[in-house]
Amino acid sequence: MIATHYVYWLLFALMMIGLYVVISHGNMLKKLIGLSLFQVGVFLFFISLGKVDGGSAPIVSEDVETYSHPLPQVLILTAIVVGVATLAVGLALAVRIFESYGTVEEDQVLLRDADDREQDGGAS
Amino acid sequence: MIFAVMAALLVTMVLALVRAFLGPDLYNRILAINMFGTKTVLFVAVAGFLFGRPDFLDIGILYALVNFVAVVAVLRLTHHDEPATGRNGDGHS
Amino acid sequence: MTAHLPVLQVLVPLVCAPFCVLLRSRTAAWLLFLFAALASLTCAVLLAVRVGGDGAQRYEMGGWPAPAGIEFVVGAFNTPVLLVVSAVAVVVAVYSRRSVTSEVDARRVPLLYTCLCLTLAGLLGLTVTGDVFNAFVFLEISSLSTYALVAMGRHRRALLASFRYLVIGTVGATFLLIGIGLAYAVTGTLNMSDLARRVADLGDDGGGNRALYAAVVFVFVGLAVKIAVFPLHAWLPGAYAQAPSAIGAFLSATSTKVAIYVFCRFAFTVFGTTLVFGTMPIDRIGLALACLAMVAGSAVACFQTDLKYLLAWSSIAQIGYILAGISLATTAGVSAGYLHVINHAVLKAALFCAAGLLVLRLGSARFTALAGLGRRMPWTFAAVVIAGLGLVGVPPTAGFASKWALLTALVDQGQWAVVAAVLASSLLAMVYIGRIVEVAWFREPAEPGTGPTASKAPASMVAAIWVLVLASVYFGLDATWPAGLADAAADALLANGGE
Amino acid sequence: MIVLEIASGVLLAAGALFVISGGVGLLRFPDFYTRTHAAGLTDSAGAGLILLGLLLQGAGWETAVRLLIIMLFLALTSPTSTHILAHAARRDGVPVWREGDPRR
Amino acid sequence: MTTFVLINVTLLAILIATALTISGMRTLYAATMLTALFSLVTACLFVLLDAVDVAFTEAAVGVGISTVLLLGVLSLTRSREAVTPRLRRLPGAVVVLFTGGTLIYASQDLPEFGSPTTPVQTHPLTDVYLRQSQEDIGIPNTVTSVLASYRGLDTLGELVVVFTAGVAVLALLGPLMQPAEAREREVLDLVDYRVLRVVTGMLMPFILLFALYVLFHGDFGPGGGFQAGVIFASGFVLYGLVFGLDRAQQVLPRRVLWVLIAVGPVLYAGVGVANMLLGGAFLDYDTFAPDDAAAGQHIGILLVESAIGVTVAAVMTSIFFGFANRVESSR
Repeated sequence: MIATHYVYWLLFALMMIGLYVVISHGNMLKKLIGLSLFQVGVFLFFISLGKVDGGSAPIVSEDVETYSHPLPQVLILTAIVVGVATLAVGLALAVRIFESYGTVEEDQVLLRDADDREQDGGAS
Repeated sequence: MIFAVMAALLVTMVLALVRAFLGPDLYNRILAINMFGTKTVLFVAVAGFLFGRPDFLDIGILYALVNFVAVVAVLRLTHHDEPATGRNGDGHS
Repeated sequence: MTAHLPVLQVLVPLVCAPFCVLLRSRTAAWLLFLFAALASLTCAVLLAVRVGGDGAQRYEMGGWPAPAGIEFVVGAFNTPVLLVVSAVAVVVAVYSRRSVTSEVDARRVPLLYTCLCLTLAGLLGLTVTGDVFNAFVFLEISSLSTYALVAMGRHRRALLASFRYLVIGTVGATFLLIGIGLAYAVTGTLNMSDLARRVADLGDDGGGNRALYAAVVFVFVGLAVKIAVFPLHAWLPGAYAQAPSAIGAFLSATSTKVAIYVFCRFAFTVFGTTLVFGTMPIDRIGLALACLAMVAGSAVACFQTDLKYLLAWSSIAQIGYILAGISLATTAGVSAGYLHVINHAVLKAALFCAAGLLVLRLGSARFTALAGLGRRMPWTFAAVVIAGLGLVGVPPTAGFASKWALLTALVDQGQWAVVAAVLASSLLAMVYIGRIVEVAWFREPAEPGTGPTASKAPASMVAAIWVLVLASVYFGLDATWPAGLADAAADALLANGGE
Repeated sequence: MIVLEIASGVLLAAGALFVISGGVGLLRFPDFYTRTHAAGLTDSAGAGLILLGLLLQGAGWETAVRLLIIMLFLALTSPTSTHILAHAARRDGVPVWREGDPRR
Repeated sequence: MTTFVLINVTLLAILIATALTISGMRTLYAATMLTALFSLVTACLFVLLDAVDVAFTEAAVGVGISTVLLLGVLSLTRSREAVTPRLRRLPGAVVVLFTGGTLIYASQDLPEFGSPTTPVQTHPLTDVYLRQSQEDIGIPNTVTSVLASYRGLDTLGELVVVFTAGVAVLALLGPLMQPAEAREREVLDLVDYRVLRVVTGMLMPFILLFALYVLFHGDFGPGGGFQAGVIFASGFVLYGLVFGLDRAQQVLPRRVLWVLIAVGPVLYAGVGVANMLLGGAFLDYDTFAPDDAAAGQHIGILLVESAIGVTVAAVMTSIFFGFANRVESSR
C-alpha cells in the first residue's frame, strides 16, 4: 500500500495545507497564495494518474515503447491556465479593495463595512 | 555518475531551501531562490539523461529565463516599499 | 445548418464577447449582447422543437467520436434550462440598456457587456456539454466573468462581495475538479455517457469502490457551492445584492439554476440514481439541507432592511424548495423541482429588475428610501407585490403551481417534516412580502422631500419588468407549457439519461 | 569513445562537488556577501561543468545545441543576477560581516 | 525504479516543507518568493512525471507571471499579514480534517500509482490518443494533438478564460479607471544597473525568438501557443521592469494590446466556423484539406496555436501593465 499509494497521500497533504491557508488566513493575498497551493496539489494528483512506471513523455518517438497518458496532461494545462486567470482577477480585486478600504485583511474590511452599514442603515 | 550528480543536485536543493527558509533577510532569500532556480535547470537536464530521453532541454532554457525574470522582478518591485523587511524581516510568526 | 444548433447555441454569445471589446462602443456592445441573447433564444427554441420531434441531439466537436472528443448533448432534460437562461438573457438585455448606464461608469460599459456575453456563453455551455471536464471549463468561464460583473457594483462592498465569491467559488470549482479526477481515476474517461456506462459496470452500488463514493461527494460539494445550498451560501447575498441591478437580475435567475441542472445531470445520468440516492444517502442529506435552507433563508430575509438583500436571502430559501424536489428522486419530485426552476427564474428576475428600477429612481433600495412610496410609484410596487405573492405561493401565481406540485410529490413520499418546512417557509415569505407592503404603503416617507429623483421610469425597464410579471401570472393560470417541459425533463433524467 | 566517457565522468564529478560545496557554503557562510560567493560558485563552475559533462555524453547534435544554449544563458544571467543582488544589498546597507561578528 | 521513487519522494518532501513554511510566514514578500520556489519544484515534479508540456507551462506561469503579479500587488498593499486569531483557525482545521479524511478514505480504492493496468491506462482512449492519433493527425507530440484537436473545445474554453481574465483585470484596474493623471517622473532605480540593462538588451531578441520557436515546435516537442504566449509576455515583463514601463508601453501601446486580446478568440472560433462552412463539424480541421486529413489537421492546429499565442501574450502583458501602472502611480 505504501509503495503504491505514497504519492497520493503526500499530494493530499499538500492540498490540505493549501485549503487550510485559504480558509484560516484572513489576509486576502495569503488566501490567494493558499488557493494556488491547493490547486497545484490537485494538478499533481491528476498528472500522477497518467504516469506509468518506466514510461516516457507522450511525445512519440521510434525508440520508445511505453508512454505516460497524455490526457491528464492536457486537462492540467487547461486547469493551470484557469488557475492563473483566477489569480490575476483575485489580485486585481485585492488591489481595488486595498485602494478603497486601506487594508487587505478580511476582518478589518468587514469591520469597516459594518461602519458603512450603520451609516446607511442597511443590513446583510 | 549521472546518478551521483542527481543526488548532489537534490542535496544542494535542500540546502538552498533551508537557506530560503531561514532568511534571515530578503536578499539571502533571493540569493537562495536564485541558486535553487539554477539547480532546477540542471535537474531538468540531468533527469533527461538519467531517464534516457534528453530531448526536452527546451524546458531548461525556459527555467533559466524565468528565473532571471523573477530575480529582476523581486529587486524592482520590492525595493522601495519597506526597507525594514530587508533588514529584520524574519518571516516566522 | 440546423445540425449545428447545439454548438451555435454557445458559440454566438462566445464570439460576441471579443467583438464587444473590439468595437468599444456602448451601443454596439449592447446591441451585440441583445443579438447574442436573441440568437441563443432562437437556437434554444429550435432545439426544443427538434428534441420534441426526434429526441436527444448529439454534436461531436471536431468530428471526433464521443469518448475521444467532446460532445454536446441536448435532450429533454436540458432544453428547459436553455430556454430559461436565454429568455431571461433577452429580457435582461432589454432592461440593461438604461439600468446599466445609470449605475456603471460609462467607460466600463462595453466591458460589462463583454462579461455578460461570456457569462451567458459559459452558462449555456455548461448546460449542453456532455463531458465532465468541459463542464469545469465552462463553469470557470461563467464564474470568472461573474466575479468581474459583481465587482462593477457601485459600492465598495461590491469588491468585497466579489472577492469572497471568487475565493469560495474557486474552492468549489477545485472540489469539482478533485471529484472529476477521482472519477477519472476509477473509470478512465471524461465523457458523461461513457462514465455512466463504466460506473454501471462496476455494479449497482458502484462495486463498493470508495474512490467513486468520494468522487460523488467532491463533485456534489463543489456544485453545492455554486448552487448556494444552505451552509455554503455565504457568497450569494453579497454577490446578488451588490452587483449592478441588471446583473443581479440575470444571475439570480440563471446561475444557480444552471448549477442545479448540472447537479441533476451528474446525479441521475452520470453516477446513476441507484448509486447516488440508494447506496449513498444523498437524498436524505439533500432533504435535510433543503429544509434548513427554506426555514433559515426565509427567516433571515424577514430581518433585512434592503430590498435587494431581502430578495437574495429569499433566493436561498427558494433554492431549498428546488433541492427538496430533486432530492426526492421521483418523477413527480424532479418535475416539481424543474417547474420551480422555471417559475423562480421568472419571479426573481422580475423582482430584481423592479428593485433595480427603484435604485434608478430613488438611488437606493433600502426600506428607509422606499417608505411610503407605494402610492407615488404604484406600478412598480404592484409588480413587486404580484411577483412577491408568487414567491409566497398564493394562487393563481406561478409560485403556487410549482409549490403545489412539490407538496404533492412530498406527500406521496410521506416526507411530512419537509412538508412542514415548506409551509413554515411560505409563512415566513408572507411575512417578508408583507413587510414590503407595509413599508411601501403604510409608512410615512422618511423625509417629505424625498420622492422619485429620476423624472420618469424608462419604458424599456418597465416593459421588461411587466413582461416577466405577466409571464409569471400566465404560468400560474395555465401551467401546461412549463409543466410539460418539466415532466419531459424529469422523465428523461429518471430514464437514466434518456439520451 | 572511452576517453570521452571518462572525461564526461570526471567533469560531472567535479561539477557535483562544486554544486554541493556551494550549497554547503550558502548555508554555512556567515553573511550575505560571502554567501553570494558560494552561490556564484555553484551557478557558474558547478553548472558549467555538469553541462559540459552532459555534452560529452553524446546524445545527438540537437541536444548538444540546447545544452550549449543553456550554458550560454546561465553564463549571462547568473552573474548578472548575483551582481545586481549584491549591488542592491550594498546600497540598502546590508552590513558586511567581520571576524568576530555574530553570523546572520 | 528506486531512483525514480527516491527523487519523487525528495521533491514531494521539499514541496510539502515549502508549503508548510509558506503557511506559517507572515512577511508576504518572503512567502511570495517561496511560492516561486514552490512553482519551480512543482515544475521539476512535472518533468519527473513525464508531463513536459505541463512543466513548461507551470514554470512560465508560476514563476514568470504569478510571482511578478504577486510582487506587484505586494508593493501596492501592505506586505505583512496580521495574526489570525486562534478561534478563526478552527473552521479551517475542521474542514481540512473532513476533506483530508475523505481523500484518504478514497485513496484505498485508487489504482496503484504507475501501474500499467489502471482504468486510465486500459481505457481504449489510451490507444486512440497514442497510436491512432499518429495516423489521424500525424503529430509526434500527442499532448498537442489532444489539446488542439481531440479536445479543441476545451482549449477554446481555456482561451476564453484567459480572455475573460484580461477583460476583468482591465475592468478593475485598466486605464479606464484612472483618468490620465499626471504620473510622477520615472522613479526607476534599476537605471544605475548598467550590466543588467546591457544583458537584458542582449537577451530580448533571443527571448522573442525562443517564443516563436516554442510556438512552432509544439508539434514535435514540449511547447505550443500558450507557452509561447507566456514566454513572450515574460520577455516583455522583463523589458518593462528593466527599461521602465513607459518605454515598454511605447513599444506595445495599449490600443494594440486591446485589439490583440480580442483577436485570439475570434480567430479560434473563426477556424471552427470555417470548418462548419466547409461542411464539417465545429473545429473539424479535416475539412481544410479534404484529400489529406493529416494536412488539414496541421493547418488547423497551427492556426489555433497561433490564436492562443497572440491572445495569451497580449492578455498577460496587459495584466502586467495594469498592475505595474498602479505601482508607478502610487509612488
